[in-house]
Amino acid sequence: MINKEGKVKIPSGCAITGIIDKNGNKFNGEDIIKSIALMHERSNGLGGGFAAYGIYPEYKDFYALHIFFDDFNIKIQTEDYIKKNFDIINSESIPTKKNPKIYDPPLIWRYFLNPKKDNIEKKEIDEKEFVFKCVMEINKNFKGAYIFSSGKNMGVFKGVGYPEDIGKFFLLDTYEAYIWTAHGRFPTNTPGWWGGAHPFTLLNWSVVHNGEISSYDANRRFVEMYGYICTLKTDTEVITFLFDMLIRKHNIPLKKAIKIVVAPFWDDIEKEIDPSLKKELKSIRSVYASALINGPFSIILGFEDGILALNDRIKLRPLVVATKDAKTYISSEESAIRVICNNPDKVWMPAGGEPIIALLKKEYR
Amino acid sequence: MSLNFNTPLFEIIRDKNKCIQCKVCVRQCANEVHWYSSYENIVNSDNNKCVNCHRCVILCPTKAITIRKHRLEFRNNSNWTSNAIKEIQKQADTGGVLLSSMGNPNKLPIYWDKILLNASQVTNPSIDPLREPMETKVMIGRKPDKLKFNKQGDLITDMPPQIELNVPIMFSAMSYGSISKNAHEALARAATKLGICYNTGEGGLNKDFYKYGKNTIVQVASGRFGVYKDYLNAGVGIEIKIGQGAKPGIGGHLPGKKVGADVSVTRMIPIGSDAISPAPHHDIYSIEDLRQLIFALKETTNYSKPIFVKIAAVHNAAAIASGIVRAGADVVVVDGFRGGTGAAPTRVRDNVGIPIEFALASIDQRLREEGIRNSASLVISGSIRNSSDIVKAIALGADAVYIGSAALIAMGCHMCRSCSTGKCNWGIATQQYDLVKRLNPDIMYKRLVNLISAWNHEIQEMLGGMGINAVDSLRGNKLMLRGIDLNETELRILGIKYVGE
Amino acid sequence: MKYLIIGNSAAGVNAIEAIRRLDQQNNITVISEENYQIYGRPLISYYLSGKIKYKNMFSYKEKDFYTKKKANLLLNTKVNSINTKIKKIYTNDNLSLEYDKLLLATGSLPFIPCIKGLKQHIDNKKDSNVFTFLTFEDSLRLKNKIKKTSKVVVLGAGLIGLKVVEGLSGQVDNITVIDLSDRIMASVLNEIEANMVKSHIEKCGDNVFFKLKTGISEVRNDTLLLSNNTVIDYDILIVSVGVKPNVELAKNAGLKIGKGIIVNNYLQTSNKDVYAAGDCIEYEDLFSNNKKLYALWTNATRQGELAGYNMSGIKMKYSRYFAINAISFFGMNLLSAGITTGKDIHNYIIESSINTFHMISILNNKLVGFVLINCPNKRAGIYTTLINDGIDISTLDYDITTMKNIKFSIYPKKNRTKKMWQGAA
Amino acid sequence: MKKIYSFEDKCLGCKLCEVYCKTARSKSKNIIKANKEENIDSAIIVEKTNKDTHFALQCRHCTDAKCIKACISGAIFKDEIGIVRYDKEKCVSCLSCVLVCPFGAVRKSDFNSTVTKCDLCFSTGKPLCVSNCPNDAIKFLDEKEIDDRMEIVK
Repeated sequence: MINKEGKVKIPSGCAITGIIDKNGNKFNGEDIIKSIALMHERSNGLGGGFAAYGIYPEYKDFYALHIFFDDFNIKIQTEDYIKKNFDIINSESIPTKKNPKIYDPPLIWRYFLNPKKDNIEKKEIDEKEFVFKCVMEINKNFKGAYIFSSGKNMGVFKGVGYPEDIGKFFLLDTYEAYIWTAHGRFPTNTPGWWGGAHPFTLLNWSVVHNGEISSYDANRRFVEMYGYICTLKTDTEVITFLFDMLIRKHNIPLKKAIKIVVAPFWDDIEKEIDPSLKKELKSIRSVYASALINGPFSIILGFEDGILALNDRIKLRPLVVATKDAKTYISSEESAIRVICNNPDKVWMPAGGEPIIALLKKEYR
Repeated sequence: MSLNFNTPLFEIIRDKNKCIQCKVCVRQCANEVHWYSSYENIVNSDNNKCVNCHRCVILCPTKAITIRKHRLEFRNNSNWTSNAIKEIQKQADTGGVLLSSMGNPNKLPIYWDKILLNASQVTNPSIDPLREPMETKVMIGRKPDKLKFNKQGDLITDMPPQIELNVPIMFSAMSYGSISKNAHEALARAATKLGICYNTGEGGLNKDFYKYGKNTIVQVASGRFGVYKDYLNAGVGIEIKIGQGAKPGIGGHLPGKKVGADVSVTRMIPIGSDAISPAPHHDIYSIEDLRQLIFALKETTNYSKPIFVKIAAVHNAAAIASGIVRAGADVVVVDGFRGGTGAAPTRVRDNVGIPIEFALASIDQRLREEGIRNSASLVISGSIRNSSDIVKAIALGADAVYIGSAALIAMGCHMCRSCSTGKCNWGIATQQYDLVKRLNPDIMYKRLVNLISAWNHEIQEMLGGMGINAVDSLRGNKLMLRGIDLNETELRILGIKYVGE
Repeated sequence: MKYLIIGNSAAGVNAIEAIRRLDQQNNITVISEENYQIYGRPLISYYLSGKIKYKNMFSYKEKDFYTKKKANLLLNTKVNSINTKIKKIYTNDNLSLEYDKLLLATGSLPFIPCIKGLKQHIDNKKDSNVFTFLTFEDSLRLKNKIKKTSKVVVLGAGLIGLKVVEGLSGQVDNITVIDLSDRIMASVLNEIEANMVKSHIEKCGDNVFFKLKTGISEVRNDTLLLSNNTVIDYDILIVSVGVKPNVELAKNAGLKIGKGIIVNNYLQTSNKDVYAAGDCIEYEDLFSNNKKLYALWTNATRQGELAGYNMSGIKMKYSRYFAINAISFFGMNLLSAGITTGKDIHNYIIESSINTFHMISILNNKLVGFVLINCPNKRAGIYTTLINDGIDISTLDYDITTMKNIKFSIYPKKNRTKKMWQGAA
Repeated sequence: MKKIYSFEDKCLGCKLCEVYCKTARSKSKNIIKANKEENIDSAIIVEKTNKDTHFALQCRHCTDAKCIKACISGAIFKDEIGIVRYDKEKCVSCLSCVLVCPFGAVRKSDFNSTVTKCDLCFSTGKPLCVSNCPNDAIKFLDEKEIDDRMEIVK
């Protein structure tokens, strides 16, 4: 029998793409589907998905949980747990459109939730940590239920199939977002499971990822020391956890977090002339040695204020960036950008370890 | 009493056609095995004295000498082996505790050999260390739980002291006294050249070697030999030695004949006096006592140096290690049951302690479960034989390894296990001037540098094969390991899967 | 600048080399009365014996030595006079040559004792059967003259005389050595040593006979009248009583002469542009502080070199010298240096047997001399250097008066390492 | 010019240099034959000191070589590199060279009337004593290299 995600570590290759409008102007999912569809060859039909930010303005103060259920039984059990911890503002089945290429979908539901203040106070933790713990609990202990999106005013749509089919399945042309990211999956050793598709998310973080990280178990055992439970055993999951841990839990600024996961080489640190910077880099590499992400990857990290695109330190995966007016495009292939933006202002390939950060302008956040 | 049960262990075979009577063997054997007969113009040998150290074999210019296991046998008996019989005869002869040198030689499983490594194929490119950076630097010392930055993005966390190692290998504690000054010089110079550390052992630090301080870890053991303020401040780290893999629970004894003028000054004991290290530290009878010593040392060195605590790998090593970390140690050193020694009671050496592989895996797991793995570095030792042992150790969770026997072998040790006689023909485990001279630090430090450089190349190759370009990403990365010929319990404790899984 | 060197043996040739080390440009002219390029003068007896072939006679320096050193060599040329005022010399070919710096390396001449009839026999060079033995020409002539049946008389049992004996031994029927002294090589050897050497020569030589304590009253054609009034026949008479410095030219030029040409520490004669070196000069003995004459190859090479340096402008003092002899007769090696007799000198005989002898002489805690017979492995150079450097032997690591095998480790560690690493500068 | 230098604090007195010197100077170049059958002198001498230490000594190839000055036949000469060499064909065995060598490094042969001295293995440029010293107590170094170390020798 072939193991699903969660039983065994699955390596995979992929296509990624992402768009942000820094002015916060929203646009529907047609462009992102077009872009990811161009890279059809980079997927094998075993997974595709999208993350969109700004899609639930009417519920923007509530946690939007997207959940896959294997059956109604588990749905009821899970809802019981949710009800104990949250006030359910709204819940509904996520609208989909039948597509012959998409089969055996699970039950796909979304909930807009407000955590119960009493419960948070009982645990003496902040709200986000409370939600994080609930998500961990459900994903670990409620077999057949899987939360694949848990942020505010954002959502993930993913499943087994080619990404363009998934996009149409989820009617993404009906959603408006200022950030879109997408992923087409090429797993090498899995039947494909809806939960295993990208993006992977936690709270407001979403990650689409191309590559395979060879530091996986070092990273996993590191984040697990801080309360994370890697249920999926995928690289993307551990990357998401790393960012969540560094930025949310350890309060580390994004730019420093980047220095942790794609740490500068020791040789370059030795050459650094600014003593305080040198000390900082050495400290980063000492304390967060196990958070270094190794192996080939390109990722797009989405969050409420923008996106971060990043390559591994020696650029073993493709990554292209383009800008046009207020929009920034990031993709595995330049053609996937040109298909939706035929006259960009600027196109370039960032170097290994060189982060691309595209943020909403302050006034639009 | 003339009755002597001793029989030769080895047989020296000299090819008469090749022997040119140059007498190099005669001059070079400190055990006086060879002697020249001018009457016959031949060189003769006395098998009884031979310890099979190969000095004569290596130096004989015509390679006329070979040494073999002596053919004398006892009647076959799987229970009463010749070794068992000889040990009884020896004890009946002397009435003493049997002493042995170097590590446990018995045929017990070597778990390194039952663990196999991974490599990338297709989905993940392997990295060529000849073309791409390949980092093997590690930082040894306590790490804070997290780094804090102020609003301007400046780092405001004060880092505890760290030791930078260019290669995750150090030379383990071998005292001046048990080994020669020249051996120490070679280790110190090699460590300096390589950007790693060597350890003084418990014999103090010779004045001539203070200059290698940046690459020195000084040891404080139960005998407290040569310990004073300058000594504690001389290196980059201090190691409290609680135990040693070769003889857990046992102290040490340097015979007075090895305490010459220089050793005496360095150890701060009278010339010719026996240097006895008690089994326990007489000020450490519990974990809280250890904490006091750790902080006493930190106070003395103004919190500028990581404090190592070294224990032997024993049954509940994981719990002990956790206690050591909580007692404030910055580095935990665990020495496995194959670790070497100048001299140990044979029964202890061969029967006490556990394999380092298990101690390591269980300590690493325990510290992670307690969320304190980052609070201390974990260094292991005890018969690391090659670079793949090191890669496996790091993947099982070690930050670095100590090597002792391997370093000695690089300097000429042939594992004849006669260290305690003080007549080491290779100038290592001896204080006899003419023998010490045979270890030329100029040559031997280069051999050590060669060895570690070679191992580093190999580590880099293996890392690259796994698609990793920094050793940081190997640490605790048990997915890179698979077990073979191991049962479920062994796999569980090691935390690795079986091959093919 | 013009350099002129009179004499083309050890001193002259080494002067050329020294000058050329410092001065590549200026003219050097060398004048020799002989008809050959430089040869090792002591080799003439080996040529006589046949041990050295003609071609190897001239291997002291390579064939193109003079060309390489850009030195103009005038052979067969005798200098008649020197005018130091106008710095010119005049030769027998009516040639006059100018010089700026002149070196007299005229060497020595055979000493001819005042014996009735001797001088006229020697002067009658071409067909004479009376020889001196100092030049290759002498050796060539003698070798031509001898026959298996020749009866040879050697006058003088000194070094030259005995080397002639060795050279002729086996080639002629009978050799008689006549000397006034009671022992052979009286100036070098004491009685014991002399006897040891003499019996070795008698044993190894073919029909060699010694007539010591014997004088000659008259030299006649083919016979000698001895001082005891007996007469002996000779086919060949070789006069090898000794040598004397060749100072005639210097004397006529008005230079100061003592036993030999007088020079200062820089080998300058009484005229500042005229230098002298080699057998023709007298110089200070290391031990006696007396002016002495030593006709020794080793000393001549050193002096020639120093003279060369000083002539080309570098001031270099010459060290004091002492006698130093390496001689072998019929395979018996005799090495000696310094002095072995004198006030307060204590001799230590370290080894002595029928044909070996090893003795060193100490004066005021310093080694002043030694004799080694048939002990060639005794590394005698270490002794020689102890004498030369005036080392206080109490500072050495070993007591050399009892050491059978002298070795370099006599020097304390610091000294020996430095010496070894530096070598002789 | 490169010369052989001996380091007393490293020398073990094993005398392997002598064995290899004889081999280098042999006809057969076969270590066993050279040392067993051919009568060959070693040009390198291992000396024992009064402190029971050892050092090896051989011709120092002096700048101002006294042996050359003393030689009457041109058998000892300095070659173009500066190596003091010996040509036994020209030698008349007068031993003048032995008499003046300050190191006793020019010796008469134990076996014949020739003289034994080190020629730095000039034909190969790789002195065998150096390459076979087990403790690097004999090194083939440029004179300039030794100047720096001279300071250490006090």
